[in-house]
Amino acid sequence: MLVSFLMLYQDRMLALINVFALHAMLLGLSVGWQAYVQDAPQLYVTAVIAILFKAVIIPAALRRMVEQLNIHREIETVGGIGLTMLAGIGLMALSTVVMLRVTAAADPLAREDLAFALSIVLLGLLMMVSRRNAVSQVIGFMSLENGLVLAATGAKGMPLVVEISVAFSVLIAFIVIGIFLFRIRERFDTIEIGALDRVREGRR
Amino acid sequence: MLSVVQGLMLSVVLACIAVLLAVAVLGIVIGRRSLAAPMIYGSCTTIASLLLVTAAAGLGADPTDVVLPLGLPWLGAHFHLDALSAFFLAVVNLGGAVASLYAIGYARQEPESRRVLPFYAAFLAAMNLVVIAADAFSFLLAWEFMSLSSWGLVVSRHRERENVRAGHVYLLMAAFGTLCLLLSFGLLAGPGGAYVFADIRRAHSLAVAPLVLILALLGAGSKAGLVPLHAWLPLAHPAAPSPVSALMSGVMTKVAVYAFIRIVFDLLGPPEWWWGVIVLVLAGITALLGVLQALMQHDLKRLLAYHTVENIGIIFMGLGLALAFRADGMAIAASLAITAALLHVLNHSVFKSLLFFGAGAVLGATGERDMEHLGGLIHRMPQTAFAFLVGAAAISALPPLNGFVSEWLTFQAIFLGPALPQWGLWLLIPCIGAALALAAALAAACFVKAFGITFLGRPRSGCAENAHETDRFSRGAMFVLAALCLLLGILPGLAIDWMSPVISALVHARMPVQHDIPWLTIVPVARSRSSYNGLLVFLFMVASASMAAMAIHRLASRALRRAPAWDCGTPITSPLTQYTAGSFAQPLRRVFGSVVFRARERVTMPAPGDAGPATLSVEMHDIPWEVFYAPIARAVTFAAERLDALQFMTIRGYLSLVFFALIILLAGIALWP
Amino acid sequence: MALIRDLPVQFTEMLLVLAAAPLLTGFVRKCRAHLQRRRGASVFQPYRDLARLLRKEVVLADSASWLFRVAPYLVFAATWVAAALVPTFATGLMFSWSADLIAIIALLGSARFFLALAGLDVGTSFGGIGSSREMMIASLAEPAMIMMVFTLALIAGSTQLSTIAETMTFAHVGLRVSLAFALVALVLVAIAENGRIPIDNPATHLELTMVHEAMVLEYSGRHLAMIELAAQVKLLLYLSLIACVFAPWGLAGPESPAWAYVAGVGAWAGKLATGAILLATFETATAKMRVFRVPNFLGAALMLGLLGTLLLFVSRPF
Amino acid sequence: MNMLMAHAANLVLLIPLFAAGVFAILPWYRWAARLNVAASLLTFAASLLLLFQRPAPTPFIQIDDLNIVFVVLNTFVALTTSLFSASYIAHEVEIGRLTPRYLRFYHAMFQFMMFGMDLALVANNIGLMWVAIELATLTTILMVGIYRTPEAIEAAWKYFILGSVGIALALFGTILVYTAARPVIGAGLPAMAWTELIRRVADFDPALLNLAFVFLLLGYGTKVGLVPLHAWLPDAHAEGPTPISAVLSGLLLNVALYAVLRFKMLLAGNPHTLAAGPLMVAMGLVSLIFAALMLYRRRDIKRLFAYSSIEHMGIIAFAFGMGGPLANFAGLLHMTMHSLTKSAIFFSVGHVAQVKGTQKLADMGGLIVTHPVLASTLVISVAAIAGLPPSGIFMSEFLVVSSTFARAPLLAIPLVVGLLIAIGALFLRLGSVVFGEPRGSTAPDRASYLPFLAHLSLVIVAGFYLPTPIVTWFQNVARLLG
Repeated sequence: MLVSFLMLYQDRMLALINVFALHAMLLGLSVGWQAYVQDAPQLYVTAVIAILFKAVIIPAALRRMVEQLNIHREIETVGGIGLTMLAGIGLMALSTVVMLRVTAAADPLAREDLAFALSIVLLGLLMMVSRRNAVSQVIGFMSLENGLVLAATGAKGMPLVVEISVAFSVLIAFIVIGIFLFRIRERFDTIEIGALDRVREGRR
Repeated sequence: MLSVVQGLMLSVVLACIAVLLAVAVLGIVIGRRSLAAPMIYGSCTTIASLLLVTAAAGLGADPTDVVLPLGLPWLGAHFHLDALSAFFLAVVNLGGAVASLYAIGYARQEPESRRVLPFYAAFLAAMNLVVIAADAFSFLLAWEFMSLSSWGLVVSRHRERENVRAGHVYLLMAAFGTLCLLLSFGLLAGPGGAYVFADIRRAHSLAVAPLVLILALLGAGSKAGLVPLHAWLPLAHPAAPSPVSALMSGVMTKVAVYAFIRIVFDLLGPPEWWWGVIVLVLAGITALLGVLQALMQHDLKRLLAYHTVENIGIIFMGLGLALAFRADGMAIAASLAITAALLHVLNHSVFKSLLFFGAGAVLGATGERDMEHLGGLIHRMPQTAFAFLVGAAAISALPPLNGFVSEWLTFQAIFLGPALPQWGLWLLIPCIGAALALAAALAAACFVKAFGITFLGRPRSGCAENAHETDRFSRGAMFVLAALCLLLGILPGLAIDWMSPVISALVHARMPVQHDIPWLTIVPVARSRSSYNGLLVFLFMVASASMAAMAIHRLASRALRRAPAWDCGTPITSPLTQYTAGSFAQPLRRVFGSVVFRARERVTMPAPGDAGPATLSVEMHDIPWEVFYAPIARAVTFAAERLDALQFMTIRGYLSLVFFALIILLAGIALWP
Repeated sequence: MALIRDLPVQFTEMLLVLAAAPLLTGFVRKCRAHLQRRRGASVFQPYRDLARLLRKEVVLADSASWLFRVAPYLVFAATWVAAALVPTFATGLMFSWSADLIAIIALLGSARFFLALAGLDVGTSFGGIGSSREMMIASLAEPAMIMMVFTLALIAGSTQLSTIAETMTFAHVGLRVSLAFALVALVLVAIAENGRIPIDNPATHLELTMVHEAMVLEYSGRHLAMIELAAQVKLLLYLSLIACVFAPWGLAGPESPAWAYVAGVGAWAGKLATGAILLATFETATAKMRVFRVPNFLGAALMLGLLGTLLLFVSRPF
Repeated sequence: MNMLMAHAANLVLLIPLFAAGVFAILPWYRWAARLNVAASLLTFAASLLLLFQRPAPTPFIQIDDLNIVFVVLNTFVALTTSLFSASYIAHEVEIGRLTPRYLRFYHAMFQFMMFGMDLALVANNIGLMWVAIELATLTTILMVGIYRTPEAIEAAWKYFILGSVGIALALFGTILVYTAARPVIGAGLPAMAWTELIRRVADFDPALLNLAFVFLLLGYGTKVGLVPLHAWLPDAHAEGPTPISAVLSGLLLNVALYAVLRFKMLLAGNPHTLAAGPLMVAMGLVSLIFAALMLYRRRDIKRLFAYSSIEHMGIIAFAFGMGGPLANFAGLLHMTMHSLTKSAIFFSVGHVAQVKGTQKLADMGGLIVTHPVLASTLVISVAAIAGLPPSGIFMSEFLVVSSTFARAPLLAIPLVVGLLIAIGALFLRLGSVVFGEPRGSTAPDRASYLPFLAHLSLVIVAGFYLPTPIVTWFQNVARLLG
């Protein structure tokens, strides 16, 4: 939760990646806890996947990439950091309000869980929107997806969680590959998405 | 026995339509062959004349119904042949038969023949379908199919850019009209979706009737060419091949009139008196603007197209009066008005087809549509000239031809106006009368110009110099129509009696029986009130003219000497010194143009001693276009420009769109009680 | 029985019209001459002109077509038939019900139509000027006329001239503003239609302001005679039209005895004479106006007609 | 035979999967195209079997009136598309835009995508459905990017990012639905099975359902291409190989729409939830008018028709949003007709682009002179898509407009306006392509007309004649949709 705020706050690429690793780690732990609480063994798998894949491999990959592309420089955000933070707080408020209104009936634990999840999702989205840089967007997306996994595990006894999380990991993998794809094609010296628009139709 | 035949009639009609569609397919298949055109047009002629006979016979018969398992699945396609349908079926196929006959000859000069053939047959079939369709779906299906096939004909000469543009405007207006009709049917049918006309009739008592009227007026009017919905008409009609222009102007607009009558008089319950006001005002404007625009044209076919607009105005005058009378329960007067309208429908389809054939013949002989390059054709194509003259006299409402009869009846209906109780109508109807009179007079002027500049005088260009008489099929078609003009002019009583079932079905009254009045006079209401006898007038004129001629040739000198034109002793031989279409119309442009077209004339004289020519430049504005169409076009382009920016956003931009959509919806959830 | 009596009456009427028309023109000219302190030609001069024209050969322009040669007869026939439909000295004539006032207007219209075409036929600029102006004038005059008809039809409840005349005579129409309007409108139209001053000058030639004469410029011999005669008949027609509508006294009815007809003829002659004198005075008093002031002139007529009808509507007893 | 019947559903899934595997392994590519066609044919046959006998719903698979419509349509269009792509891709290989390797990859992916879609359709489990849709998405993404040109990659990337965000939102919605269902049905698979959900929905927590629907609408709505979630659609259509554009427009959008419909039904089942209808109506109208306006400025022929797809999705969403037997019927009909027509259009457009060697509208012209057959088919199909008779779309639009106007006139007006604008734009562009002086190359086309002739004839016949069984079937579904 706070960690995702930290992510919003981060302005250096590597630091951002580290924070994301932390985030994923926390997620894995929470999932593990959930697994313990619901004593649902398959959730352990999810937890392990989360920790291994998101907390270790992908951050490593990203780091390598960042170094290769040497874009340690500042991450230019759209609005200033402060603005983004404000927006984030607003989103938090919104999500909690919605959740509290909605899940009046549900049990407190699930409710907390969902509220967290929703806000993380929103924050991730906000991050994707507010960052100009592809890597940071990817990270935003992954944090969003962390939120989803959190929600999924939060919902007691939800089947297919493993499958879904696996599927999602595939998605992530694709994204990373996609970024590598961009790197491979020297046409774009930077992977800023804005650069892609020059090849758009109407721009002839 | 008779009843059996009557029962069969609708089936015959449907069979004929099926055959027409088959012919259309055939046209696709054998379109490239040299024999294709005569074959297909020939078969169209025969089928159409068969339909014509059926319809003419079936006019008096009892209504018959057929339901085919087509169209909307749970309804099926309903077809219904009552007097009204039969009448318009007759009009459609009269035009269709003659046009096909004309086309047999015309096809030789048609370069894109295989693009015309399939659409032509399909077009005929569609128009026939429209008039017998008896449920909203099949009606609109046929209606839109009619537009589509005629669109195909308009763009058949697709190499000229303006043809394609004309086609585009036409198709848009057609779609607009269809959607309007669709909406009106939606209202008539109600949420339950009772699309069958019979059910709609039963339902009646609509709160939304005025809305339906407006929509029907928009829908049918956009096809018929009511101002300001006429914009496509002068573009599309000239663009099509001549027989098709004749069909579109002479017949398709009538199908639109049919749609209006069917919806407003038949499906829609009892009218209010002010409905008549709306229709009349539109009709008056249409008639006047149409004829004035026509006066300003130099393109023969476009001029004719604008005259179609004018005549549609006259027809709708009759309909509007009928509405008003009917609303006030004056059945007899209503019957008179609607008879006038229907008679004019018939007449206009006759002489307008004739005129378009003539224009087509001129076009074929000279390759010119612009009058300024024509002239003196009466010497080279005398028969065409004669036929065209008859048509011109008829459309200018000169007795004893048919155009006069229907306009005379319209006048009679107008003279009955004072009996109406509403003062609004008192003030309006005289103005309508004035508009009608003005339109008639201007039409005469316009056709003096059209005929005089095209056929009379000396040739203004080489192509007019060595023109040649057109082929015999075309001439045959034209003479048939010319004869009809005369017959309908001198024996209108028979026509009126023939169509009386339609009238009585629509307004539950009819004009007094005509055929037993001595000397075939027609008497709208009462003998003492007014009467007209085309036959006698005709005989009179023939008699006195020939008497005078004979007397003179007997008693006075018969000598005759050819000499160069005198022209006040200063003859200039160059044909360019003749009056042109533009100069002929100039006085009228001075009179009306300044108001109607915001026309401005600018004369620049060379300085004294300067040998340069003086120039006269005229600028005119097409007000309806500038007021109604241009702004819409501008608005759409503007919106498109603005929205186009969305094409070029970054992925982040799109994401933020998604994001905000989500936020908004969530907020909605949060605030939703 | 009726037929046996009506037929000769009708034919005498037609012949009478034909015979009287040149006389009327001659009379008008004579009056003008007197008013202008000239002696002027004899009243019978028009007859002599016609006779001379008829005797002369026709000189036909090379570019003239068959229409050019047929037109005069058509014009004459149309005008004559129209004249035959006007109750000059007796109402309820045999053919009077075969066409009403509108038909008469339309007949004159067709005469004009063919004349204008003939003007264009030879392909000279003068002919063009003539016909284009003629049509311009007509396109304004006809509606004015129709409006006048509208007024009458509202009062008399009919567009049938005989009926109108009878109503005017016997029914107590009384004086009405709208009637006055109609009268003025009719007079204006009559002046315009017959090409009299101030619209047009029948006595001029070689002048760009001419209208009617410009159209018939190329005509000669018998054709010209036909057209002249038609023009004279037209003048007569209008005068007697005005007379029978606004001064319907002395018209013989359908069943009236023979002496009534004689009286009717007498009355008719009287009316025509007065009409001619008035016309002559008016023409001498006014000057020819520019062609492009004609529309205002006729627009006034149209407005008057419309106003008359509207007034009628408003002043209607309910 | 019975066994065959019984396993028809599984066959529908297994055949594509197997075929995909085969293509993945097979070294020689010449046969790939034919095998592809054969596989699609088999799948279609299997789906036809489903018509006659429906297997009982299992926790994972279910066949009911609603999704069988989609399944049959899906497999049919897949069949024709595979036919089309056989000739199309072969041509691409000849001109060297693709290498044989990619060709194999293409066919494998094609079947794989089919598998995904079919699975999504027959899935009885919201989670499974989600996975399947994601699968289909990923494969299409790969296909869109297959040309490896910067534009293609960029389009694929855009599609990818937006698509995955959508997917993520959809997943969240799915989870929420499950959370709503769990207290009632109890943990475990049944709480994600459609059959169960529909039965018990009345007792779910409405507020939670609302929230879920918001997420689902946005998530799957991204796939449907509703404005403002449409951004990926035009590029993906324009830059991918034409068969894929056809499949995207013809099928993937339907699949996503199917998902939305399912959840709409779910919401309709619960009296206390907010009405899903108005939401869809609003989005439909926005999409319609927006897309119609966008049509005017297009310079790329495939983008043009991509936007027209958005427009029609708008109409369909509108129809379903209006609800009621007539409108729902119209919506279904419109969806079917649109899939057929639009894929037909893309078929002919594909050939046009190949013979002209470009997709720029400006560089084509006078097609009716150079390639009469292609031109006339193009005209016919555009007329059909514009809703001019005789075409099934005319019927559906007739029903939508008239029934709407009778119920809510104010809603019908923007609908009509949008339709008009769209017609204007389509024919403006069509005129510039088909008529006028010939521009661009006049190379003869070696196209196989079979696919789009089949589609067009179906569409046109449907314009004035619908066989009764189909009608009753659609009406059942319409009733199902409420």
